[in-house]
Amino acid sequence: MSAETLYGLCAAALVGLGLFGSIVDPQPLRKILAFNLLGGGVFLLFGVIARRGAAAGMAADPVPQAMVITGIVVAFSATALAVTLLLRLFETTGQATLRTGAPARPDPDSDRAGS
Amino acid sequence: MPPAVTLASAATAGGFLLVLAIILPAAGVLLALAFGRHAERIALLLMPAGFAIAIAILADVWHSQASLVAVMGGWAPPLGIALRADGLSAMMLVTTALVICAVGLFARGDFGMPAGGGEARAPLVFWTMLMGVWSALNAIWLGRDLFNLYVALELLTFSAVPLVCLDGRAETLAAALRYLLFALVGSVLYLLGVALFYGAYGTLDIGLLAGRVRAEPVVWVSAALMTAGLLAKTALFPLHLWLPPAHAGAPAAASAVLSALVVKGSFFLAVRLWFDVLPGLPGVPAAQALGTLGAAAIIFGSVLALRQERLKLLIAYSTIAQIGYLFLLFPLSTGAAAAGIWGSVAWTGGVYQLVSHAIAKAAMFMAAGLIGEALGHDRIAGLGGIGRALPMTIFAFGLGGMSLMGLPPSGGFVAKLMLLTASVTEGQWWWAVVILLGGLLAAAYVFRVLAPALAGADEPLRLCARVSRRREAVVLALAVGALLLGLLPLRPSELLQIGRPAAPTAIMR
Amino acid sequence: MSTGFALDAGLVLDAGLAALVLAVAVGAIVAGTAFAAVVGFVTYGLLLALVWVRLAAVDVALTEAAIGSGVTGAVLIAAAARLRPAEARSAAERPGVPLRLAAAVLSALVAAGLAMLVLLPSAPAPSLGPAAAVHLPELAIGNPVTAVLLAYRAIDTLLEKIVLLLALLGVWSLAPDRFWGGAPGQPHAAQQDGALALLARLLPPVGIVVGVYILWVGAVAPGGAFQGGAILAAMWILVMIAGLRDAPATGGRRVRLLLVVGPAVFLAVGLAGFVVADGFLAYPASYAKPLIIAIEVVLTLSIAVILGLLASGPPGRERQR
Amino acid sequence: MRQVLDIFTVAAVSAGALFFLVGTVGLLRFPDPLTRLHALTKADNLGLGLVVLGLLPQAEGFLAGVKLVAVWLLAQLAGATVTQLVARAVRRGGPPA
Amino acid sequence: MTGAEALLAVSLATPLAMLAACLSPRLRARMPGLLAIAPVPALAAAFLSPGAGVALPPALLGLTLALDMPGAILLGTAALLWIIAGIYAAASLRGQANGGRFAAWWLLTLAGSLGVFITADLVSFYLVFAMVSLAAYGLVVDDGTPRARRAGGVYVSLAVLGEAFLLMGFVLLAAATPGSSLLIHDAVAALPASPWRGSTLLLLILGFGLKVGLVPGHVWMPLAYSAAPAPAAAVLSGAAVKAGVIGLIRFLPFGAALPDWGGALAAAGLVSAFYGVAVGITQANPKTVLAYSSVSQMGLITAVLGMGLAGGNAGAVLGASLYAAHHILVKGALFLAVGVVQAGGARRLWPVLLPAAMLALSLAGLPLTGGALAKLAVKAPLGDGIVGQFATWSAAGSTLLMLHFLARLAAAAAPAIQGPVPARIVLPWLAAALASVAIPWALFLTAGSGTLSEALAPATLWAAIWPVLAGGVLAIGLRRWGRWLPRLPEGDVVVLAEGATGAARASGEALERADVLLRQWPVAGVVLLALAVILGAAMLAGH
Repeated sequence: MSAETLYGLCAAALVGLGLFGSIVDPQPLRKILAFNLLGGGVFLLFGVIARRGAAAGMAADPVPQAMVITGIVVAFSATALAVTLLLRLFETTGQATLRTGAPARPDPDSDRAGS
Repeated sequence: MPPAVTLASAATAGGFLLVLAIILPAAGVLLALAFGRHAERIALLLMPAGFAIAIAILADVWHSQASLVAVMGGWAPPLGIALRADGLSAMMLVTTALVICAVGLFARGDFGMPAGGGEARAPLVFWTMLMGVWSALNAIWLGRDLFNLYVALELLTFSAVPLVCLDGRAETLAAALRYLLFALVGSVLYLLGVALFYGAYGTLDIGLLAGRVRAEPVVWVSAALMTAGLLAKTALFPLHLWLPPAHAGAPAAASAVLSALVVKGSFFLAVRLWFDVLPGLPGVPAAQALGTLGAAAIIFGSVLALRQERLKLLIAYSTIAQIGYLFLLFPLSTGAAAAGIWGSVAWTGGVYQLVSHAIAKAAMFMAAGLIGEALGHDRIAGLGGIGRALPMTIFAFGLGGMSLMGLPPSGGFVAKLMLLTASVTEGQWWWAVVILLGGLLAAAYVFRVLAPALAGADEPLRLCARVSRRREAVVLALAVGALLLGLLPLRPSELLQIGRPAAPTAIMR
Repeated sequence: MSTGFALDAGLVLDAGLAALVLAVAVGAIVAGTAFAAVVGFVTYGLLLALVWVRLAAVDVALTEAAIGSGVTGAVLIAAAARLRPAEARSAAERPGVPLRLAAAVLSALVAAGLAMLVLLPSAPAPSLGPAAAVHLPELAIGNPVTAVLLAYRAIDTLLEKIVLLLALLGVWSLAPDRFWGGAPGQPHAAQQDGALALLARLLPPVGIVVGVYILWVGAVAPGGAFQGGAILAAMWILVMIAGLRDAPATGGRRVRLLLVVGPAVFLAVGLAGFVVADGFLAYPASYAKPLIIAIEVVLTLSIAVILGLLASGPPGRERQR
Repeated sequence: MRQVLDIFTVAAVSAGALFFLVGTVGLLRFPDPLTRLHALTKADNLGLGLVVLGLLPQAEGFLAGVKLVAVWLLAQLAGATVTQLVARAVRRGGPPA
Repeated sequence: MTGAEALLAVSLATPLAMLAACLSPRLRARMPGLLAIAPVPALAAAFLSPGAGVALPPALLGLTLALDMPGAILLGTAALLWIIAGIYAAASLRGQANGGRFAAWWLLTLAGSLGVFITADLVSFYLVFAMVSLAAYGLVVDDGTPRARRAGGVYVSLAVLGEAFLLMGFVLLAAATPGSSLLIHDAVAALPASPWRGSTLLLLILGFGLKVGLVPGHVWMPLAYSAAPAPAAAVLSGAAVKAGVIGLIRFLPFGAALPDWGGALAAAGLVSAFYGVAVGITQANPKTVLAYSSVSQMGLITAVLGMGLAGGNAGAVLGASLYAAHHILVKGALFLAVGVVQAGGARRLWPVLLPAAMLALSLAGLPLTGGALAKLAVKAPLGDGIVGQFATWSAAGSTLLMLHFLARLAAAAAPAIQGPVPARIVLPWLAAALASVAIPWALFLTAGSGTLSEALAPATLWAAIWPVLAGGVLAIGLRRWGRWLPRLPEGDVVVLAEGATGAARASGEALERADVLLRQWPVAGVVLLALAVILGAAMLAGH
């Protein structure tokens, strides 16, 4: 077994783990965390593919690597936005949950944020 | 390995238009951020230009009867990235421009900058995100590279989420968070598929991939993951958890964009994936599975719409139902049928539904916004007599409803007619039953709104705000557009065939 | 390649690293508290950076350590601390056993599908490496990853900058109206004599040098705008946390210009390509390297400011005029 | 000469590793945060210091040696700061469980 | 485009143009007074344009217009009724606040009602058919009472259901038509050879059957006609309902003999013919009685067409058109009579009742009236067999029902109304009554379906008069023992259907619960992964 295969299997396991965590964990923050973990697994898969594509004197295919860099930045942006949303939700309602019951009832005289 | 650079993607003369279609709104984002107090002006100035570009692309595609191609930086795929406008892209570009411009005109009332000349939160965010949505959508319609499309998809999500919770109420915050998280899981699944495709075939260019894919496990796994991820972003039943609160909670102008356009972005990518990247490969059972979900969405969304007490929730659930129609396209133009003319009838019908629903739904959400503004609430039970107070708005709502029901001569009628025809001629009559039933249910929920609105009020109507005639006119114009769409059924279906497969493999090899 | 039972030291290291990554990941998922989970996640990110080095992706390793683990970790830790009062309540909403079981089985199925594909590699593995290498001399760039990011797939990078900016605006949009344009968060109490303040005084000079070095070296060796920008951002965040410098007002003209200058220059150079080269984002033959470096410099600035502000959260104070 | 240096390297790195081991055991076994910090700093300071010291003769050139020392110094700085911060947090109201 | 062709286009464009003018509030307020103008071009077209055909450019939906003989007969009489009812409506709407709204609905219904007689391609036919079906809703609910709203709800539900059947039927027709022609003529010609002949016919009959009120699709008629104002009820029962008749005429393949389908259609028609009478005599409201009479009469027309289909006899079409033309005018005039009686009260009852009686018995086929001629026209298609026998007996039923109507009309007159009945109301009604006698004679003689001597032959007269006498005897019996009859609610079986809404509501609630469950995050997450796995498995299975 080569190192790439090893890390490839590791990536597959991380993806499974991240999916499980983001579905099952009730806390939104830990869903976000699991999503990042999941993203790590996907990026690792890119890395394995890049390494397998080593050619022309390069230790790895640079194209997937560049994609991972882009992907990491996008994932961070998503995390920052999601965390801020969550914190704001917590400030507004005093709880941090994604649970829903019936569709939200209208409150006719709710005002705009903070105004 | 094939040679790195193929002749396939040589740029066409009009290629710069494709770049501009994406870059112009993106530049709008930058300008709006830099000069916050002028965000509205910047957006409104860019709108005619963007609209003109979309029209120019359409004209160019129609005139040349061939796709427009632009190669970024002169680096041809697979190393570089190309953009391509086929007939379908051109049609989506124009639809997007139309809806965005209408929403822009409509939103001037809601999101004007404060009188003092300073910068305010909601207007800046709204106008900037609107530009972001536009740029992202154009990138999606034109993209030819699966990873580039991933970035566009994320751009779309990131512009759409803040629009949901623009008013900062707790329930819209929760809705936005659910939307964001579910959409993110969807994007990761999509990205996973992208990785697998690259690992197997060494390119992400749609045209090159189409020539290289074979029926093998990697294709099935990645196609399944990508499709599932895109379905999550499209909110196809039963993955609709985020849509009703998000679309119903957002400000009307934002809801219009979200419901009319944003969910279509990921659907469009699913279409690209199945018909352009993997022509014929996903196979009949998978297409039937997607069709089944679509059918379930039609019934489920319509019944739920019928049972809502709030107008905007009703419209949101109707979006779930209407998304269902789109997915009938898959079983009706896959497999044996794909070769025949009827496959393209179903295909055209599906795309027609895409466009007509976009226009009709935007008009309906904006009409609901005006109604809510005038009444101070959007409870359906309290709509009595609103027809007399806002005749243009209710008329617009009714016209949009006609398209949802599939009454002639609306665009929705043509779409459903084509889907029905395809399902009959292919012997898949079960879809026809669902389409008809969906039409009946749509009539019922539209009627539920129109009946009290057109009847007299039990007590004199008390309006809490005056609604500007100009905004009513914008909504009505859009609704009339949805109606008139049915009057030109022949030419667009020819347009949609430009750059269709049969072509790609032949050209690429 | 596996050669019988002959132990390959590198492979042992890889196996250990992979096992460690997995163990830490499991720990982060099952951890008892959110805080512990975040700490686990940061560790996971650092270990992942090591994996990237093992996979000959030093650029990615730098990015992962700086952004994937570093800044993300900071954001998550701060959130975990603030959300602690709600933790017990939301943790009690754990789904029932059947759902958990179903989720576990399906996640495992997806992972198994991926594992199967990993074990059935297509031979020979396709690669764009040769194609990327062929054109490097034209660009006079030594680092192929930089070439991909700023030339071959520059449009991705450009759009992704817009993504970053929109994410930042999205974060800001969550502020109450009255704080619009104000500085993010509460001011951190300055502890002039504190250990943190000491660190914040000693580290940034070093960090800034390293950041600029990484940016500069990106043209020929691992490094580049993201990595450099992330390090600069980290220094800035450290200074803000230590209370030595307050965060700037988000509505300030200078901040706004810094935010957009990178993408704007990128865009402008790209558009100039229509005129001076053959199309959007094309560089004229002999000016490729200086243009790319110029773009990288302004991008680094913008990225540092965007990342720093993203980590600081939405405006939380009224704007002083 | 080369051999002597190699032996020195092996000895110093081994000693460093021992400190890491001891520190880890302490981290796991000690009862409260402050004593755990104590154990950690041993690994940080002495362990890393010995490893760096041991590796110095193996460095390829002067610049690499400087880099190694810089790594140690930075780790010292970070370790000291973080230890201070954690300890203060503990004194103020207890750490996260 | 010749003048005749232009006239066809103008007859459809005039009401639509007036409708567009309604967008202006000022013009809308004046519109009720102008309603009678809208159908005038159509009336002219009926005389001048038979045989003309015109295809408008594709930009206008590829609208194709054509006028054949049955179309011309129905178009002319329907237009006449619309003119008369328009004058009547202008008078009764005078001074009412919502007159403009009523006028808008009226014009839309009018455009559809006349349009169905002249459109020649599938898409435009569907469009105008939907117009007349759906716009009538606005006329039904005009007074805004809960009763009217219920009627409107039932009506529009069934109308939309009918639309759905027709849409599917049209799709099947178009799919079976060789080439890309969408002309009704071509589609119907290809129908006998269509692979989906059975389904197509069934869908068409269901769709048009709902419109003509074939039992049990008749339930909307009593509700809607009794709720609508008199002029609206007149045009709905007289003109609008003929959209279903022209639909059957245009779309059934009379060129091919289909004994099974024709027989079944004839049987369904006869069932309606007798069912309408049987339920009608239990009703108290004169408008409801008239509505059930419509059920019965439309059933008879359907039976005629069914026999025509069974025998491949295209001649049935002309007979059915004549019969329908007579029904347009008579039924319109009778509904207007109800309005006149309500306006005039009991003191001026007899001057109204006598002409009304003549009209009513005309419907039953009293000799020398238009009804006798109508019956004569359909005699041949109905044949001498069992269907013909039943049809003859149905005339006795009609007599019974009409005498019951006259009794209820007299009883409904309010005693307290003072003052003269406005001439604006009486004159249109009298015109309608007159037309209902004169027009059938004119048509009978010009359309060449019979001669004067034939119509006045003693055998013919006797054949027409004995069912009326038998009906009279039955009516005496009804008067005597009528109180023993059960009082059926308006719309009879609709009550059962409304009972079934409970079940629908329960299933809706179940879906709502499913929605709440599916929108739980973990459930949605599991579903997402399951979908990915299923799609993967399905793709695997596809190869």
